[in-house]
Amino acid sequence: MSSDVRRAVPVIPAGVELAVDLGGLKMRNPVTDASGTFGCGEEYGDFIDLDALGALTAKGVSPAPWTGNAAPRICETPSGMLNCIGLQNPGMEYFCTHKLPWLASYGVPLIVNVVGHALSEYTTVIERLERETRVDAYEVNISCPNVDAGGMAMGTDPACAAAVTRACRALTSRPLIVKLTPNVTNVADIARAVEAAGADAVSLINTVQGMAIDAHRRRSRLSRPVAGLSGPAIKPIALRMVWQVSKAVGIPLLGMGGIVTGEDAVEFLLAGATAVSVGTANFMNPRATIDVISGIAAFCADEGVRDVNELIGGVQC
Amino acid sequence: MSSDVRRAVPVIPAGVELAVDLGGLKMRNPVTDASGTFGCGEEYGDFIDLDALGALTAKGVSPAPWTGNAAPRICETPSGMLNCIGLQNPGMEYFCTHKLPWLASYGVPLIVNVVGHALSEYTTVIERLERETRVDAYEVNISCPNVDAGGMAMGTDPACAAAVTRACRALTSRPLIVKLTPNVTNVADIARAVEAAGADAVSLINTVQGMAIDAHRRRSRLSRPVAGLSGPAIKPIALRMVWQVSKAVGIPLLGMGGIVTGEDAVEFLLAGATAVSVGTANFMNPRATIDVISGIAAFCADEGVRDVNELIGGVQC
Amino acid sequence: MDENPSDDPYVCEPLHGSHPRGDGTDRVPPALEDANVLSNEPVADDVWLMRLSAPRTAATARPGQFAHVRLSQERDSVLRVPLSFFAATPSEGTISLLYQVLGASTRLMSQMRRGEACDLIGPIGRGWLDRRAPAATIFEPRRAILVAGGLGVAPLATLAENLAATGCRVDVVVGARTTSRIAARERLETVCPDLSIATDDGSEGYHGLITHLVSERLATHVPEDPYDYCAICGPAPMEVAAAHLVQGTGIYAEVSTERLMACGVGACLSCVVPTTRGLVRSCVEGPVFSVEEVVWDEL
Amino acid sequence: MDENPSDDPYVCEPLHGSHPRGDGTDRVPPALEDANVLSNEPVADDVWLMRLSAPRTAATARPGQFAHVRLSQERDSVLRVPLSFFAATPSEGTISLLYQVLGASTRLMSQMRRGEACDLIGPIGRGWLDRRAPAATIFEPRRAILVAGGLGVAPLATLAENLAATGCRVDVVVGARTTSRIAARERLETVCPDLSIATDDGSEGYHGLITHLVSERLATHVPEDPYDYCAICGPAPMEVAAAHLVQGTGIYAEVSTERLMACGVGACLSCVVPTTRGLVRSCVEGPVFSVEEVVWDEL
Ligand SMILES: Cc1cc2nc3c(=O)[nH]c(=O)nc-3n(C[C@H](O)[C@H](O)[C@H](O)COP(=O)(O)OP(=O)(O)OC[C@H]3O[C@@H](n4cnc5c(N)ncnc54)[C@H](O)[C@@H]3O)c2cc1C
Ligand SMILES: Cc1cc2nc3c(=O)[nH]c(=O)nc-3n(C[C@H](O)[C@H](O)[C@H](O)COP(=O)(O)OP(=O)(O)OC[C@H]3O[C@@H](n4cnc5c(N)ncnc54)[C@H](O)[C@@H]3O)c2cc1C
Ligand SMILES: Cc1cc2nc3c(=O)[nH]c(=O)nc-3n(C[C@H](O)[C@H](O)[C@H](O)COP(=O)(O)O)c2cc1C
Ligand SMILES: Cc1cc2nc3c(=O)[nH]c(=O)nc-3n(C[C@H](O)[C@H](O)[C@H](O)COP(=O)(O)O)c2cc1C
Ligand code: FES
Ligand code: FES
Repeated sequence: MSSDVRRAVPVIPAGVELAVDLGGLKMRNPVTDASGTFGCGEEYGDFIDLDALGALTAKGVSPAPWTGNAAPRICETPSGMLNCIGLQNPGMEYFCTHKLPWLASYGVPLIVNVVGHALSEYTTVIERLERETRVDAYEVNISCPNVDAGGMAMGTDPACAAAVTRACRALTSRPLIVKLTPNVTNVADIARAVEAAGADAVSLINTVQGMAIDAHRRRSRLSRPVAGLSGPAIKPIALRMVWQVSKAVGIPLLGMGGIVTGEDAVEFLLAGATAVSVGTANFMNPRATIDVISGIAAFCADEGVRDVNELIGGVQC
Repeated sequence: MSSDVRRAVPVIPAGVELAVDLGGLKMRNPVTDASGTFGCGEEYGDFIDLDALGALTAKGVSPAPWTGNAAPRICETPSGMLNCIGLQNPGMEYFCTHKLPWLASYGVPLIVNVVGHALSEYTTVIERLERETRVDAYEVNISCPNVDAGGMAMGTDPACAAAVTRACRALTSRPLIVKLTPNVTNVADIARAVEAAGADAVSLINTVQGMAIDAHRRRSRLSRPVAGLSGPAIKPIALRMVWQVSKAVGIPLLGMGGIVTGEDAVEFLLAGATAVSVGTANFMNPRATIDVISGIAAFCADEGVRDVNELIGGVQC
Repeated sequence: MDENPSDDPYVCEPLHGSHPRGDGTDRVPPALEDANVLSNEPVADDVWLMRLSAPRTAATARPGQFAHVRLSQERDSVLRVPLSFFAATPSEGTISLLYQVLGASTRLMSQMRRGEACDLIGPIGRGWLDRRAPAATIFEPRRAILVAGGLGVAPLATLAENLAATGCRVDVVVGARTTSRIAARERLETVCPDLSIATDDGSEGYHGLITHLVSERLATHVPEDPYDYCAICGPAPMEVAAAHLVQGTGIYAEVSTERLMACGVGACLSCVVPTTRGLVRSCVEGPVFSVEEVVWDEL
Repeated sequence: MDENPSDDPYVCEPLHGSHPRGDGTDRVPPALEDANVLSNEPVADDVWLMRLSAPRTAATARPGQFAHVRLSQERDSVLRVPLSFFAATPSEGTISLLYQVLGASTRLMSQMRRGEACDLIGPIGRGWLDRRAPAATIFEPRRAILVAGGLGVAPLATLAENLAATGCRVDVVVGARTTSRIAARERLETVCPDLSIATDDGSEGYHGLITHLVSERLATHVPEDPYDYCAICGPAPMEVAAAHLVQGTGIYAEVSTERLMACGVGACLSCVVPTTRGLVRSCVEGPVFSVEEVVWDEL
């Protein structure tokens, strides 16, 4: 590390092939950032070479601006954190006019995370983004537990998840990734439903619903009672769901939840993910995405894996 | 601590009332052990005075002996652990003839955890235990994710959970606690179903389904792919579910999941639990149950809470 | 949709402008730097002072900015700790952090010994008087009042010295639980020999709230030589009260806001502060804001 | 249901009998003890030796038993580390642990310094030759072969000394990755000057598997003065192979099994070993088992 202000780039031993295909999205390596933890990359561009990522995933974009929740919005928990940011974002127009032009100077494939309170909001965003050439793929977030959408998240019901997927699918031929919530009885059911509705890939897991209480003040530690748990604490849950979904569907998976190191990422690949997202780890280490790429590459070199695709789904159970 | 071989007893400041009523079960304080982490107390009797507990919860009892799963059965995860013990137990006859007599020399109220692969197995165990006077209450475990019961656990379906509850209810007038699984979309629905079916209390949460992979050996770290996550990592999930269920039902709750300190326990009481169970923390500290009782008492003394019942459900959200 | 960022209520680009890729900007971008503990000792009750070798940060840090410190490389430690620069000595390549042992992170910090390593992101955010910097004329206060509640003294000490060095007269008002908790007293007294002190327990100075002293100062300050600058840092309730006192007086007043921060670099929106421009990120837009732009009712 | 515990395939009471409440038993119950690090240093490659002050455990520990050590009081550290007694000196109140730096826990352990505290549960389990103790006659081996693979030497060193002290002739076979990895050589050589050594890299002794040396020893041992006892400790595959060699020879052979352990006191059933009596708890029923009772196919 050292007091080095260079933008970090991964170390990839010669002869290791890292490129993967995530439902039509060509990635030079299997690593992207987890939506909402990385902005649109601007700030992390001070620490890493964004073009070294397999893809850049932007934070959630809604039709109109969303203010998000009041403070406090985060708190630390054992090996994890809770957040109730509430998908604060400036809306699709601002995204198209301010963020996309900034990204024009980078070549990294762009996945745009799409959020909405209703089916029509998702389609509004996708319709608008279809006019932009800088966008390479969509990640449809049907799972955010932080925003009241008049009840449970859409991603908790297979029919509802399928409806959103179908509506988005009709509007685009770009790779369509649907992001699943872990707060369900049977994640494989939801995955099958979105596969049947035309998704090219699924990403999982979004945050796990959790709560933190300040015993002395007898209040939630956050501005809302229920918030989203992320970080290493949830890695076992995420790995389990990736494995379950990989048995249930044929489309590729983008796995995430608590990934900090290259070895963590390899575990997700072995469980069945084609690519991985790094979220909370960016807060621990602003170069985490790059370190994960280097770590996967080093693992492959050490274990004699020539092509990272050999690892996908390779766990024996 | 020191090299003290005395059996630890809690420190309770004068004037602090700790007694609670858990659906008819009178507990001198709100603390019991979490089933499966404490045997029937025999081994922990070397470290603590078992009679100081609010209740003693025995490990799961089935009609016939269960062998459980192969090794490895546990592994550590960030701030938690996974287990796939698989409810190994010697069956109800052995329990009645060997464990209950040993417990006769203690006065602590006894909660027996009941497990089964089918409705009839639960009722078989309860019928047998009804003949034993040493038993004070039942905790019906409809939620164990480690044992294949021909599919998902009974606790994931409200109708099925209600059926088990109703069948057990018909056989006993002792306090009937139903233990819920967290691996569901809507835990409040399940809680309402078991309340309607006659449960006197619900306990939650059982372990969260998780997985751990050894990247180098490309295998699950445990003998089964899916195991149960427990410990501090899951505390935010457990607190959230206790809070959600406390809003949904009128019967008292036995809260658990990652409790290590008295302050953790107070958080559960504030979220709506009437009593708490200490599980994984026993492995960290064999006197954890006693330390939690002392910690709750110290909290009450410090905050001017005369009766611990004042804390129950006291969180402001 | 209005496309002017400063009119957009929900996202505010740094006033310095967003930084185009790769080339020069008007800000010093934060960097990740390995740091080594040079010394770490208690200076007042449970207040500690840590000196670290971190040359790049030391060379670029300005008063009111902060470092985002990772104390442990273990994966159970998820959040960094934001700490203001108490001092930065570019010639020696060192920074100093003044901190109070409050919870797990600061307890761990107090256990670190000389020679141990950590890493930090720095320098981050806008410091004192940074907000006016891009304007055509540079604002140089002539008479300032600094209000430090508890550890609020950390980011103010260097500001006091820097102001004094430009010939500004600096009054400092300090509030603390008790006299033994007052940290950095010598540094403040060099600039302002006549510290105003309030203690909660009356062990020194005024027995009561610091805001009482502030209102006294504001009421009695000489009209022909009025305060033109006020800097406030302390616990949130104190900041609210002090801001209330100074608002409408015509004094240019700034406040350093304390927020829980995840990324510390502007990416996660965990640290937002309600301002007249909407909810803006305290880490990169702050931590110093003008008192006028904060919407105090929503804080 | 059969009510005889030793016939019950799923739960086995300790052979010493379950301990009635409060009154005396034939076992020393484990206790929680605060321990202090007296020294901690590398002794061979990444093998370290830690000496701890822990008087109660030191006074009661027997060879083959172990301590369940909590290295950190932080809540992210959920599992204790089981470590065999490498030595116990009741007169000084100290125990020694010989350990290999493998993962997070042992790495943390190697960073502990003199004066630091930890706590441990000890002594736990049945050591060498404990299984025959309740029998009417006490078994005293006359000629023993001890088989130590890697860190398997830890629980065997004291056993070797104790056997030698009773007049038993002790042969020791040691396997290691490389010569610099062989720990505790001096202690072993005092008892058995003619150590049999196998190294994976051929840097000393036989170039290959330790089991080759074991079968050689067994094949050539003098019929009129045969081995009557064998103690095995090492990596699982080595234990399986060694057990295979010794089974059916009439030698009473014991093995120390390594299992992942949560509670370490018999409550959680995480550590079970397949035996002819069913799956039994290694922590309290073992870690030492007779080779005959382990069901090696299921291990
Ligand atoms: C820009 C900035 C500069 C700061 N500079 C200093 C400084 O120079 N010296 C210093 O001692 N502290 C400073 N702080 C506060 C410091 O970051 C927290 O006190 C510290 O993180 C507490 O960590 P902990 O784990 O020890 O305590 P925790 O257990 O995390 O918290 C203890 C208590 O403090 C509250 N708290 C923790 N962090 C913050 C925070 N960031 N904002 C508001 N409340 C918080 C918690 O809610 C809790 O009530 C600064 C904070 C910010 C945002
Ligand atoms: C009764 C008993 C006595 C022991 N005595 C010693 C001793 O004297 N010296 C010594 O160095 N080690 C001993 N061990 C093993 C020691 O407990 C583990 O090596 C240690 O816990 C590893 O912890 P870690 O966090 O450093 O490594 P981890 O990261 O937890 O593990 C590193 C590797 O070792 C394996 N492993 C970890 N713990 C165990 C275990 N308990 N059994 C089998 N495999 C394991 C893991 O699966 C992993 O592959 C003993 C184990 C038992 C059960
Ligand atoms: C602060 C924060 C903000 C997040 N915002 C979003 C978001 O806008 N859209 C989304 O789909 N997921 C969001 N997530 C979820 C992450 O993308 C990711 O699914 C989750 O955090 C698990 O990964 P991790 O453990 O690596 O963080 C957010 C997570 C965090 C911590
Ligand atoms: C090793 C182990 C065994 C368990 N066995 C049982 C069991 O037999 N019956 C049951 O209802 N729950 C069982 N549980 C779940 C616990 O009772 C408890 O619900 C869960 O561990 C969460 O609490 P904790 O985080 O405090 O451990 C077991 C948990 C562990 C860790
Ligand atoms: S801390 Fe992440 S945006 Fe400020
Ligand atoms: S480790 Fe718990 S029973 Fe052996």
